[in-house]
Amino acid sequence: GIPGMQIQVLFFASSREIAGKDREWLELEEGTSIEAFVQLLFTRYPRLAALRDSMMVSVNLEYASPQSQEALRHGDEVAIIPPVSGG
Amino acid sequence: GIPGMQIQVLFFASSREIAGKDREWLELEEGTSIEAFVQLLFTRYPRLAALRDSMMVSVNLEYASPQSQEALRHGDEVAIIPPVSGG
Amino acid sequence: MPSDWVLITHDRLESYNASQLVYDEGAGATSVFVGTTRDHYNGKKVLRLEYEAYVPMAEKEIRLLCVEIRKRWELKKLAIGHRLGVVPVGEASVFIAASSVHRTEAILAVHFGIDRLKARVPIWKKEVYEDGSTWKQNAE
Amino acid sequence: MPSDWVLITHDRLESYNASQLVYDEGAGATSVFVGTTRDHYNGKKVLRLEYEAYVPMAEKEIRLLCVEIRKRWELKKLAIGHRLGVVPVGEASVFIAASSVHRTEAILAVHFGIDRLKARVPIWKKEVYEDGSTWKQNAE
Repeated sequence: GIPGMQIQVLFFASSREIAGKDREWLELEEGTSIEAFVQLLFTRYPRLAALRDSMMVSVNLEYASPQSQEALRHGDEVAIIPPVSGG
Repeated sequence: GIPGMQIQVLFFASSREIAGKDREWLELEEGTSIEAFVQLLFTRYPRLAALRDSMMVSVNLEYASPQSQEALRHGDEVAIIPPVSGG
Repeated sequence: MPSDWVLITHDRLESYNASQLVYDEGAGATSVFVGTTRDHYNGKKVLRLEYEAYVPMAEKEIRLLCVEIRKRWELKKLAIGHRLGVVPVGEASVFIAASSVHRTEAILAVHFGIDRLKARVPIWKKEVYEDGSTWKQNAE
Repeated sequence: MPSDWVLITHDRLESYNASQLVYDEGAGATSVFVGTTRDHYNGKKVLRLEYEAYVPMAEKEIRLLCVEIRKRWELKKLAIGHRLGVVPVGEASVFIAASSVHRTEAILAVHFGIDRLKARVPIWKKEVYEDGSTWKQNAE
């Protein structure tokens, strides 16, 4: 088969409630982009797509666009960041 | 003689140190303007004139220009207000 | 570069004296902003707020914010605290404090700081009403 | 019109908790500015500051300032305190505190308030150095 990589995804706030969990490990094809990964999450958790236009993601604690074509790497920690409301 | 009026003048900060007192009553001709009163103080306390371009005055707790032609009235409380530095 | 005081905690922020945290003999000005849970949001009675954070990233973003603030304004000391978990009405969820020689730097630094914190730091607030709850989105 | 807390005093301002003075259940934001005696002015070591005021006019001007602030920004509570007499290094000479529903009002009100207080209120500060003293003029 195609060599895989493990990605940890973290869910917060509304995305956590939609996913019903705060984190999970997913196995992806090598070279999967951030955008493709986010699309995969929308397929896995259809109600997440409601956040499509307002959410950000982070990769290893750095903000990234959910439309980024950058490839994820084995062991990356990706977080779904709904609109923040600290303060 | 010309009917007089009593004016109380208050000195603060540098003007107090120049006058050597914090207040005094002065007798003036009826109808004396604020500007004429200030000129009289400059004659009485020549070193006060150093504040000419930076000072304000107040009449009964209201700011006024030292060049005001408004007439003072018997019993008025006039204060010499050097540049303020509160805070 | 002086070190900044940064804390993300489940404890009450009232335990900290924000002004004292940024005390400096060379400072003539101290500015403090405190955000508290108010009793109404959008006309509805609020019971409490619940905060959660992506803690390591929130700490990193607050540290970056401190660096950004210090690039813009010459400060003596800077302190930022954010509470997580349940914050009842009247209690503080966040504070930012800064001290500087003159007043303008501390005041502008705190104003910029709270605006940026609300825009960027991955922390979320759930408003809990008598009849339900909702995740807030900063928009002010 | 809610009443404002105004105080001109020879006592230490540290006896007052500025944030608490403007506490309001309906406020989500509290902004506080504190001016303190710093250890150097114009490169000279300062021993202390000495403040004097034209007290009845200073009180009147601070009350007018409160009215002006409330015309510009919707606030919950507003408090202004100024100390007179000797203020040693590290101690507070002035504070302004405001609370509001949202943050911008309280922050801008306090900023405007301290600027206007320094420009208008008849209070004077003498800086006492090791080798003399001088009356300060606000210019910042």
